[in-house]
Amino acid sequence: MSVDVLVIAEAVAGEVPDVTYELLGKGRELSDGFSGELALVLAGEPSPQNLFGAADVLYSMSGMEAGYCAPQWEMSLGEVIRSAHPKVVLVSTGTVGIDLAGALATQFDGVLASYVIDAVMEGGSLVVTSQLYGGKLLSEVEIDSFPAVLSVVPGSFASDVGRVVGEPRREVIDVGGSLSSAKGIAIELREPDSSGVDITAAPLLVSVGRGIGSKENVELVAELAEAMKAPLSASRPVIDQGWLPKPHQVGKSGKKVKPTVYLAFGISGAPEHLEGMRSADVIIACNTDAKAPIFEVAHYGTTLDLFDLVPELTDQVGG
Amino acid sequence: MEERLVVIGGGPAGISAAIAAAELGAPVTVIEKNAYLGGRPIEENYASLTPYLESAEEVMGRLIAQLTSFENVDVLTSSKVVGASRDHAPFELDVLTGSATSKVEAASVIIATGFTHFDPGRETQLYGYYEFPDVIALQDLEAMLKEGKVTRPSNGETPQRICFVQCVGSRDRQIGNEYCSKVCCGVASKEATEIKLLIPSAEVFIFYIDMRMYGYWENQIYWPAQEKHHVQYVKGIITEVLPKDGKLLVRGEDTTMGRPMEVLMDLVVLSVGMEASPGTRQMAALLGVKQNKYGFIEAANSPLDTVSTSVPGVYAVGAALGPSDLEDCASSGGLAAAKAVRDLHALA
Amino acid sequence: MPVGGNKQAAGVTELAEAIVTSPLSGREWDVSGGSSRMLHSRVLTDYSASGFAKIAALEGGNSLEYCFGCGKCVPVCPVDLVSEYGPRKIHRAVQTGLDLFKSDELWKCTTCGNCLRVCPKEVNMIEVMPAVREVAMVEGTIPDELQQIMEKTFRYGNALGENPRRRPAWTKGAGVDVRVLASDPSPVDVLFYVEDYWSFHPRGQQAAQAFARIMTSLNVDFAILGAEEKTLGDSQRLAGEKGLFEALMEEVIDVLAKYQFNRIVTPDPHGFNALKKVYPKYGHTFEALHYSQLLAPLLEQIDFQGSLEATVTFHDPCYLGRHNGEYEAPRKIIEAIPGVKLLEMGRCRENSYCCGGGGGGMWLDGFNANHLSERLSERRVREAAATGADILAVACPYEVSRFEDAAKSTGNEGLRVMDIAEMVDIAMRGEDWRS
Amino acid sequence: MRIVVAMRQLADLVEELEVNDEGTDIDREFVKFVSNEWDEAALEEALTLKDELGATVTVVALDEPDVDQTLYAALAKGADRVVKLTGNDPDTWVRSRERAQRLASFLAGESFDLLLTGVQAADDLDGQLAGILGSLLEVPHAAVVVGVEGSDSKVRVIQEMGGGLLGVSELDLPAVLGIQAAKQTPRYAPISRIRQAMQTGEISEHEVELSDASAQVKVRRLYPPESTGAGATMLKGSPKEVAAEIIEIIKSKGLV
Repeated sequence: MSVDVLVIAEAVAGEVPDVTYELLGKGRELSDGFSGELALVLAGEPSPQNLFGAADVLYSMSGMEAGYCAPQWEMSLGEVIRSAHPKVVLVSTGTVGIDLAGALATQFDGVLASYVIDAVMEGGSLVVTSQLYGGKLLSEVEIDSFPAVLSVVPGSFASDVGRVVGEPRREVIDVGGSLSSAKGIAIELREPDSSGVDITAAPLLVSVGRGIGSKENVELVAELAEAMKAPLSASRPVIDQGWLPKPHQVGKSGKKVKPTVYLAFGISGAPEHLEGMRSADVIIACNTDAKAPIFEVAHYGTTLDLFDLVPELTDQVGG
Repeated sequence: MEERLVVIGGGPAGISAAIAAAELGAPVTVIEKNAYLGGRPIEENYASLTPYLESAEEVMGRLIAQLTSFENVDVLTSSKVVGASRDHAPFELDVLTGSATSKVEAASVIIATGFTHFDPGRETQLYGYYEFPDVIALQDLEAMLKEGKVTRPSNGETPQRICFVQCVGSRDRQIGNEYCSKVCCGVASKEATEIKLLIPSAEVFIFYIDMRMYGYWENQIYWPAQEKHHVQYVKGIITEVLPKDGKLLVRGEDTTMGRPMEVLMDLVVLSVGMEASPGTRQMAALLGVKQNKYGFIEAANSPLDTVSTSVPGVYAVGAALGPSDLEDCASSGGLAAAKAVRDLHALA
Repeated sequence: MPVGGNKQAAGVTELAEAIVTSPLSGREWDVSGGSSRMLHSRVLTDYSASGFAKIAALEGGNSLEYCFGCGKCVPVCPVDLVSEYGPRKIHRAVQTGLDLFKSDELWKCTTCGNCLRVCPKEVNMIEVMPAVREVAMVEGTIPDELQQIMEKTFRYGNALGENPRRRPAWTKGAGVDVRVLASDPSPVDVLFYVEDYWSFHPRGQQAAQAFARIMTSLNVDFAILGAEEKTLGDSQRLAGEKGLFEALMEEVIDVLAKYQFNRIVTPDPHGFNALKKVYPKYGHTFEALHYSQLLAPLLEQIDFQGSLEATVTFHDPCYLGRHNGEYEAPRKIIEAIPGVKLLEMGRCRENSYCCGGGGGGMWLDGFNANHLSERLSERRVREAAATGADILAVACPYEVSRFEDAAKSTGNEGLRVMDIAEMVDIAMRGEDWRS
Repeated sequence: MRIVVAMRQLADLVEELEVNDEGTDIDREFVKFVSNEWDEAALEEALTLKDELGATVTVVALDEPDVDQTLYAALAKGADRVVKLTGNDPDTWVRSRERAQRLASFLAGESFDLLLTGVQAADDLDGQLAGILGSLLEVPHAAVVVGVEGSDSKVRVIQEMGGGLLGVSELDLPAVLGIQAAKQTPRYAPISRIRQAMQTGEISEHEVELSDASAQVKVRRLYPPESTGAGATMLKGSPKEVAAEIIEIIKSKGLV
């Protein structure tokens, strides 16, 4: 049997993220549709806990340097794809996916769909649903030429199917010899800067997003956080603008948090942010746009202006 | 001998008085200790006069030419009044010209002996006028301005940072000069303007207690100095001047900011005030005219008669009466002339 | 937890014994006790005219240097009451080394104009500040929140960053027909220039609706530009974005050229100021009226169905009063409303206090929170509350939201903030203002 | 160092996006187009590198609505040269693959050390530009870049690897980078400067003909998502009332 679906494990520092199991689950479903095999490709060796039983084949890319270097990964994954000939490659819309999905699709003259939240087989075609325009629209795409690369939004599929324990066939792709021709080298992996603030442990988080408008205004929410004795956290734009340091970030590239109560001010709810906080017990969102995606995951919401609400909250908590 | 009107002192006030008297037809004798007329502005090499910034030589030259064009005016230069009696005429003056003495009979006398610059060696602060070559006084700067070249006396370099320190020798109980010298604010502003015209890259500061720009001097000198010539006025007077790295460190309080200030300067100009000149003191004594405690002649019937003294027939004009600007000198000169000519007619 | 902003740690350190050393002379200054609160260099050493020279090189920048320190401006400066400010202090700070171009001081001035009113030397901060701000903007030292306003204004033609197509959305709730010129371009008497806050802000929209009802009842022939309207951008100009102002002006002129109208009426004193004083400098002259000026002469025709029954105090907008000399029209309107008693605040008319919204202040509340002990609007609201009035009446679209916020934050929730158009509308329709 | 920044126009998300009659694209007729915000970060990073190292910055963009405004703003901010690639239909959706092909066609005639572009755009249906472009040009590439340090022959990039982990690697030049965040907030271009650029600056145009466009994904339909699940319970009332309710909810969880 040939490999029909290849899942790329976005495990750079050893730990396999949830989304890899989501992809394995979905990959199982798709490969059953093709009646072919499901393969997983992983950098290095799997740890004993990760047996990836959902997959039929496990490719280990060996000989790669520790750390992450896009050209090296591209070269190694290219080797695997050349060897496995998958019809469908599944990767998440994380850094590896954003880095390499397009490059691999181009290299193998395949079709690529990004921000995928669903994929089903219809006849001989793969029908894929993607989020566009920050989730404001969905697009349904029909793919009937292969290989196809799908870059999937984390959280789109269940991960339990992918966690089945088993022993896939092992194949090792050693790229050590050719790696020197890669046009880049990995230098190091830097651990997250966790100095000062730990937003992952607090039972209550006060979180602020782009709607705050400016660095100066962050102070307003910081006062509320202080009054509530809760850490201040933030969504990506606030960090990117330099309004708060990185350790405050909730989301895909920041911290995953699971507080009892998550208070979100001026956060619209980009998928990357929702990924980091959707499992909070109670989410309370304040956003003037009633259509903001955050209200989909929030338990309570208000469209009041945060500039009206936050001082009021600070007052009432303080008093 | 004909009875004449005698003016002692050939400076701006004396000449103004003599011209006014001559215009009224009176015979006038001007007695001037220097070999030339013109008084302080000429003697001290003033570059220009306040407030119009005209050349001192030109302005005084015009005045002197006007004076000497009168046939009824005698000018005795290099001459001093060394004695006075009232035995033969209202006044009989002994005049020493060179080594020769002569007698001049006067129907009335106008004292126009002016002022002298306060000696900064006497000031109670620590400005170091005699210690630091780059600490100079207003008149020193005048002389440089007249030469068209302002330099640091210590090394001949062009100064880039210059400050004026106001009220040196004035308004000071410790020195004994409680009075305001009236003109220094205007003169400093004028000189500051001239420096900026001469050295546009220079930064010029005036440290002051309060700016005393009376009347039109405000917008004639002060405002243009600030607004057009970018002279920086800083309220708070300098307390001491110290040498530092070849420059002068001026220290004081910036009173508006309420903080100490220390600024490096290339040249420090002391805005020295006026004191009664030796001539004023001597003539007052000789003629028995009452002086105030500062040595200036006291006007007997102030405020509305500014020129009569305690001795009938003796008048004082200009800075012999106290700190005075040129406009006041000319005005008091005219008034004294009118009164003196009246005395002359009364005698006739 | 100090995060963000430029808030400095409290610098008050009172030591029983403290000595600071002059960086220049090495001399030590004893600042023991209460005066040791400035333990960083107390000694001023940086005196120069160069700061002025850089400012004077800008158009309108020369007069800063004219200050002779009389201090008249400081007590009338609204910012000085909540911070260290005032033109005299800026002048001195520049003389002693402040780089105004890079200083936070640059953004505190609201261009309220009260300093110029009293300045014997005519130091014109209304020209100085925008000129310096323009350079600061080019050099990139502009507060974040202001930068975003400029970007929004450029992109959407309004400071709120709202979809320009939603500009006429407020008309739906007016209860009267509001003509939009794009769909009915026939000549009109009054072009109602709604401006940003009446177009988009919920409280402003209520005032716009009230004003539309009043004009309709007075049979005023009026229309709006709707989606074609863009802000006149006077506050953006005074915040330093002259280029943006000019770009907007060109677009505004192009749109206005499409229609025939007799006069432009706007509720926004800032827009009014632009039309009255700034547009003519560029050769664009219109008959411009503040809405109070349109209404005041027509009041007799209003058939009031009810009475307001309230004591009212009125806040003079800086750009209506001080900048353009109109103090009477809004008062005439207030006094014509049945049941109203007008109580003046101590600071009113020429000496009116500023709400803090002018000259870009509208968009710098976050920035200013790090610099002012309280907002100007808060101070003003307390003055209004002290009169005992029920209603604080306003005639500028910036003010309803500013004062409502301030009423809450100062514990004066009992003071209602209303636009004079809302007051007229309520009395005209016989409604109860308390409901 | 020669830096090229690839920028693009995108439907402004402040707008209500509507789907066209065919249901396969947004209705582009009344949409406002603005510069992709990540491209703005890429431009800022390029200009920062220029300030630090001395570089020439060329900005290149396809012919899309209001692209001139973006290009003039880039000039006003300090770009040395701006290029508009023509040949595409400005009123249609240019997919990432085609976009990359068009850019690659232009870049074939350009010598450059670094190409910077935004990490993503909201309508990247078929992949993100940096990876595709790097692959087409056969040069190393990296995306989700939050730090760039340049030298003569190599570039050191810092990438976000998720969970706050940062991957540092060194790439040979030339390289293509997808920028997630610049070192500082994108600078402001005063309108007077933009207008000046409009008067004195020049947009050079370069026509691109694509001989073989790559296979595209077929969009069957585009549609707004249906509300999933119950959604949030919306709290009503004044700020005071809503604040009180929120505090009640938090208190009910034993917090505050």
